[in-house]
Amino acid sequence: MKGMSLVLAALLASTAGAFAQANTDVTIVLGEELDLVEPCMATRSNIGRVILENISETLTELDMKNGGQVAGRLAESWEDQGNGTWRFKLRPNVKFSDGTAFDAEDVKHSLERATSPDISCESSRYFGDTKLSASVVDPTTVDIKAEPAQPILPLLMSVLTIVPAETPIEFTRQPVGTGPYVLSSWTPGQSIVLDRRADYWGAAPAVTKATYVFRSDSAVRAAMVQAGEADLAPSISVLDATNPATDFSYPNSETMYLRIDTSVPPMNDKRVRQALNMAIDRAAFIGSLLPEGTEPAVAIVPPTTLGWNPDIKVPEFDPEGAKKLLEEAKADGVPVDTPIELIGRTDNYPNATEVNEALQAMLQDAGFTVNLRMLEVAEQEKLYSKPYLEGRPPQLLSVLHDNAKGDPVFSAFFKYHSDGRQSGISDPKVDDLITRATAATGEERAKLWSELFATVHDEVVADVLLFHMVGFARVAERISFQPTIATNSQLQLSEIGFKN
Amino acid sequence: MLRFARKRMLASLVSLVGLVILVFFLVRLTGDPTDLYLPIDATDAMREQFRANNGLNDPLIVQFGRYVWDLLHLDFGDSIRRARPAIDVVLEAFVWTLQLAVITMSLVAVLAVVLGSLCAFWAGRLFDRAVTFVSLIGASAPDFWIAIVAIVLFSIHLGWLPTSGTGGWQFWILPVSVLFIRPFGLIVQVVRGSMIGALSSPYVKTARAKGVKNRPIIFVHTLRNAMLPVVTVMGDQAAALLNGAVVVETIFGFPGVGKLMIDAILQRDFNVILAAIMVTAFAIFLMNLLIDLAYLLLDPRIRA
Amino acid sequence: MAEHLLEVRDLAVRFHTANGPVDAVKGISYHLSRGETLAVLGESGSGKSVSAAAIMNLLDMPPAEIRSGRILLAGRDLLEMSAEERRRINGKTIAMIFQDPLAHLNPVYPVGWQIAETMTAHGRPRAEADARALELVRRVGLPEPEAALKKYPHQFSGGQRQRLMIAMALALKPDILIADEPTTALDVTVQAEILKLLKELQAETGMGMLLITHDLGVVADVADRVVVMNRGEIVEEGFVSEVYAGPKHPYTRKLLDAAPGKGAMHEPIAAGEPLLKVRGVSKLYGTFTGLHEASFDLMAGETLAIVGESGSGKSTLAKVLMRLEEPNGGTAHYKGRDLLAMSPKELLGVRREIQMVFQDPTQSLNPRMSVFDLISEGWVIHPEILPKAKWRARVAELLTEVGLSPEHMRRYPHQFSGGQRQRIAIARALALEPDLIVCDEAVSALDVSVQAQVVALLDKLRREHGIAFIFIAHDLALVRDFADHVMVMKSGRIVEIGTVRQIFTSPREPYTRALLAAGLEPLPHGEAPSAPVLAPAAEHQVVNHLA
Amino acid sequence: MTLADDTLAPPAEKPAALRLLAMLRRDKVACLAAAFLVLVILCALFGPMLLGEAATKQNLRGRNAPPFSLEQGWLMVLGADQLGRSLLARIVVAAQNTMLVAAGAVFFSALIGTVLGLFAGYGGKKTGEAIARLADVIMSFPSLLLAVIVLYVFNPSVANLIVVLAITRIPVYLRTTRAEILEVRERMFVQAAKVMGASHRRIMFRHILPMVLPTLLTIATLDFAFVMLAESSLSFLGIGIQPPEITWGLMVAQGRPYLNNAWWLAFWPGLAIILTTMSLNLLSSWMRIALDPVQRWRLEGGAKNNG
Repeated sequence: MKGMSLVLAALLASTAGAFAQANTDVTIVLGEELDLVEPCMATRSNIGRVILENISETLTELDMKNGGQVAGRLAESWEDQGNGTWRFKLRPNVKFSDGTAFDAEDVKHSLERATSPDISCESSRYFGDTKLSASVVDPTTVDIKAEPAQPILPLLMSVLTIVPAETPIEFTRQPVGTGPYVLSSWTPGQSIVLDRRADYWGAAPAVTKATYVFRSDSAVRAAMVQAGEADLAPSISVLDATNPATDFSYPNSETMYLRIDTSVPPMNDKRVRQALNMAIDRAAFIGSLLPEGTEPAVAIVPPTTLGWNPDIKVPEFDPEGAKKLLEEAKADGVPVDTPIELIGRTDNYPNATEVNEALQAMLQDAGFTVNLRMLEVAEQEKLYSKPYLEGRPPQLLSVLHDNAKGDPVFSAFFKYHSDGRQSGISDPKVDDLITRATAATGEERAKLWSELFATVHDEVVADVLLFHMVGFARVAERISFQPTIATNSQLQLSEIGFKN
Repeated sequence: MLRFARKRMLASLVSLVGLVILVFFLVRLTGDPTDLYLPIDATDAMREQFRANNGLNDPLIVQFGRYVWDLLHLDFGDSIRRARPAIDVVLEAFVWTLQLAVITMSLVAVLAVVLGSLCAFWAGRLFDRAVTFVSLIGASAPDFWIAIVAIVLFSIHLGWLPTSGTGGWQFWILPVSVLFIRPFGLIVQVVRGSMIGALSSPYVKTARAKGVKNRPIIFVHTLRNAMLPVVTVMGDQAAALLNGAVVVETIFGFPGVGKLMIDAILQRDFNVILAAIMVTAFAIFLMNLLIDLAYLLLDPRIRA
Repeated sequence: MAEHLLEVRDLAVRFHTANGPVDAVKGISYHLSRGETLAVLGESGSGKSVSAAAIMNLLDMPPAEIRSGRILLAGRDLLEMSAEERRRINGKTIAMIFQDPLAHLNPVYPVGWQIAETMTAHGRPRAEADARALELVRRVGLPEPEAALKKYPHQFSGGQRQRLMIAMALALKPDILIADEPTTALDVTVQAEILKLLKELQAETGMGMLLITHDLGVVADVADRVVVMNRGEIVEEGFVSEVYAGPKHPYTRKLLDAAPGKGAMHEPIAAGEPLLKVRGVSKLYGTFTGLHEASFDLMAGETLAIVGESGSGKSTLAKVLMRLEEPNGGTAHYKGRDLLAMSPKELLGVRREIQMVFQDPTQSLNPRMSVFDLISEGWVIHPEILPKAKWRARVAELLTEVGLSPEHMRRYPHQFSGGQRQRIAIARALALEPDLIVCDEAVSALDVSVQAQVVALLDKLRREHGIAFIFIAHDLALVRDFADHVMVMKSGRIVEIGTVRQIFTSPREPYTRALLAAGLEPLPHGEAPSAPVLAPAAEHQVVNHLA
Repeated sequence: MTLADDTLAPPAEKPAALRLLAMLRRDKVACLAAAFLVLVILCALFGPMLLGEAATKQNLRGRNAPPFSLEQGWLMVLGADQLGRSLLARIVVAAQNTMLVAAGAVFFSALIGTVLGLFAGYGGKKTGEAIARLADVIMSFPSLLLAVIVLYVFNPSVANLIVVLAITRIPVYLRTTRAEILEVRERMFVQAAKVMGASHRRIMFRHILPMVLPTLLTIATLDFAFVMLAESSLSFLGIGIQPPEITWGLMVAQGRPYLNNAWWLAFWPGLAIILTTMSLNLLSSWMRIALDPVQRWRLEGGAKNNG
């Protein structure tokens, strides 16, 4: 038996060389395959992780290492011209991977392409109802005008990927960008290979070649790094993060909360919503079902976001208090005994089912009647967004919200404005705050957002905010890579170094 | 024989048409791809635009008419997700599934037939009991469970095999082994049962009276007679594999049609679902035809 | 050592069954010499085939167990040899042919290959084996031998298949040929040819032949010596002529007495209005004529025997009359109404008046119904016959009438012997109080002595209840004691129809004469019988109806 | 004449059920299998009543407690799951849903498949062809798609899961029944019934169906195992039954990510599935022999092996 296994091992070892690689090549294993390599879809995390800032660059980028400041990338500087127009000075001597030079025309075309009704580009979602138009001033200067005026236009430019002016307005399978890497092969379902460019405008990154492979099972991804088949698994389940030497946690910009539809009794009663908040022992989750590093949330956006309000307190765990509130409400005729549906999403995050089961148990301990339903993504989506179904029972949607963009504008309207698609409240003060904050700039903007968060959390009690989530990355010992809050949506190969 | 094949193909075509109609309307009951395709904070205008671009605003019957019209021009539509012809996406994946199915079923066929026949010959003896026991355990364990344990054991602890993915022959060992277990367990039992029956046939007596050795009695005289039910079951199992070994493909990162199908279903990528179903259904019909031809080949009495 | 080719000494075999051990063979001894034909004669269950199976190492052990004895082949005990040694003997020194050659030939291989295999299994080169196979096929008298080699068993007729079996067995010129019921299930004329072939081949090769049969006629025709077996024991042995002339054991005597064709012939009852009037009934299967323009009359209370070989259309006629198959033309007026033109509803009423007893009771009785359920089923369908309260009593009565006991009603068919099962089938038919019973080869599958009992029962029922019978058989002798009229059929046509006396004493048609001639006499030629035998008789079983 | 007619009439047999029991006692393996199945059935019947409370009692601080320790009481002898619930209690309670899904799916697929098969086999050629085509369509309709459709349009409940699994298994019964009936309907006793004037319905249900039932029973037992595994796979893919309902399949799927650090989460329910399916398989192959008079001797004791 032993002899046989030796022979087998030798046989396999002889072929194992095939997947050992040159020192500066890396293999990255991702959970979700790319269905497209289209630059204007790079805001979708599965695509962005591969191509954003690796193949396609943007005018600006969020610098997470420095507290989430907007920094220039293809733009060297920008200024507000007033009247909603911003002028961007572009970086000179930048070449696309097809050899053509980068200039203002490319920016104009990229913007038009991304907002064209002829293709469904996702990045345009960040522009909302704002109409953007670009005009070329000179080859290195471009004016971008927003109607209505958009105070955070430079931040918005961090989602606009720049493609050559020749790119047709249809989804491309051969993305051309100004980034340090070029797509050299794409075998759908199996792998994508990026090669380092020689004529990149910036400093050459250490990684010469990156191969992306896709495994939907977290255990397999973790195993691949452990077995040396891959160097980096940017996202593994906490359950597989068993080796402190290779597994790093990072805040992944997702916030877990229970969305309440406040128009349905008994949820229309603030005491009931407060009771919901008090019934949950947030601390009990951390380090058990959810990994260490998970933070109790008081806002729907992560702490690195503009206007984060440190004064808001996490609701106290107080099941007795919750019971008392419920009794009070009951005495006032609020139908607190109505069964509430807690609606979770299968595989939303590791342990999603267990977390929801635990939430259910805690709510029930505080005197609520809660039925748990775990739904598939599309089914939950149907309940999550307006128009809500007629005659719905009181529902708590257990969902994640992701905002890595550093400004609450990408969340506030949708989640809290009366007209927001996923909003469960309708409050004139909140609506007013959102409108004003969206139009404001600088200190004023931050102040307004802070006020909004406090109002939503303490006055309105709009929802049950739970946790800022963390993700885990498994990093092979031979490379150095520090995952950040941005890792979920982009993974710059230039940030990967080698230890020897 | 040709007439038989033609008749069968015609009947299969009817089934195929029925299948397409059924699937076309049923999948549209499961929701709108717009909600899944567009981000959750997409504006209503974007949603409207997307629907219009993909013809989702038309009445169902119009959409169906358009689909059928395109189909008649061999256009299976584009994948919403992948922005390329659905049939290309499906065929790429199908090649992998086909390889996986063919390799697995060939191994199953050979091993199950040999071991099952020997079990029947030695019915009740230790060999029979051991093979039955092992094949039963294998066939009763959830396959994803076996798959993960196999990866942990062979790839991580022993380091013999790659965990997953595609490439040289060693990449095939784990997925094929995991896929192999269940059909093998079943078919071994079918072969065994059928062979036990056939071994008590009068013609076996004749062969023994002629002085034929045991091996040809089992593998020449009896086996061919016992193969009819076995071929039927094998066909069913192969059909299941062709429909996509979802679990194995998911875990081992095999870009097969099962994984594609589940992704397409979850994303409501209707054209991919339809194309995948048509391709696999066609393959299954073709295989059923081959099975019927195998009957003819195996048993001259049916040829009349 | 006495120079017997083969000697069985004190052989005892036990089978372990669901109901405890059964001693199939209880210490029997016999021997066979070169050039000799020894017949082992016995009815089903007598254990006659067990010793042959032991010789060929064909017993499944378990459930079989050889308790004692020796089987000496040229002095060496087969039972002490290794399996491999015995394999080398099988086919080469001792060969065997079986009853029902269709089942005993492998259906999926060409017969040429199967014949050659006898030789290749014993190390002969392929080419030589093929050449010899051709020679053998020619020798056993198959038409177009070259083409025949490439054909499959199902493409031959029953007689041809038995010839193929013989060719296969004789490929290596064995010293001993064991023939287990070699002609059972074959038509009389074919049987005669096969036996003739075996005799010729024996003369050519000088082999010893062990013939296992239940058929007195076959024994009389081919065997030199006979051992008579009953319940696992040899009750009598000796030269055929001696045993037949002076049976010593009571069992042998009963066996010989049971042979049909010895009683008085019926005289038809005076004519009246016929119960059934059949005119011009035809049935086509595609282009094949199953039945051509059959016409005859049947009087109430009369027995009409329809006799013919396989494919003669006799069963087709029965099926058409029972409306199990739709005819292509003709009328059949039963009590003045045309059976063949009735609506399903009218038919339901007539169904109870015309009943049928099938050839094989094993198959015609639903194995999952108890005897009570089987017999009372007719009353479920025709509730007007008997109120439910009286069913139990009536079933008991019917069982008694057919010679079974009332407590049998709770049992299931497989717990009965073949004869008993046929009695149940008859009771089932009687339950509906029919005026006409069609018996399709109803006794062909039964042992001789049982045949006689069942025929006697039917005759009694006819006398007591005035039931008319259509009695289909391929066996002329059987019909002789029972029928009023006889109708001879061949290839779907009626050859001859007449009273039983006229057919047996002065047959007009050559085919009728041929049939009578082909029947084997149960007694050796030229010997004086102990019981009066007036007419040639033939009897054998047909298990498979090959129409 | 008292000749050979009665020679082979066997002695009256013991009642069938008793005889089966006696044979079962003799076959140790089959006996064990039967005993285990009885245990599972008892769990399914009374489990939720007795241990329903214990199965849902969470204890986040005692999560993933290892097995074989009696410190936390006998309920924790198999360890605790990811929410600190007793695995033993959960397995016992989950037996009900597991059996319900499997039995329900098998029962309905067998029922519908058999009835369709009866019509296909006994009815006219056209009906037969049409039903065969239907079977083709069902066979090439991916069960996953069906699962998503049903579970989306309705809810992922036990009842709907039964519907999904039942539909996907219909063709097995349909095809088997049809093939068997094509053979059985030519049997002599069917003709005998026709001659007596039996209606089609009577022939179909009184004469033909009982002949096909043993085969169908065997398939059903095997399918039972298949359905349990299919249910588990659906859970693995996230489209099976959803908590707070529990089945063994769901438990295995949920415990799978813990294989590395808490193997018992997936192991015990997996073992329950394996043991149940194995018991069913063993019992079904035993039954196939026990019910077949030709093979039955293999189970009757006493025979020595003479090789």
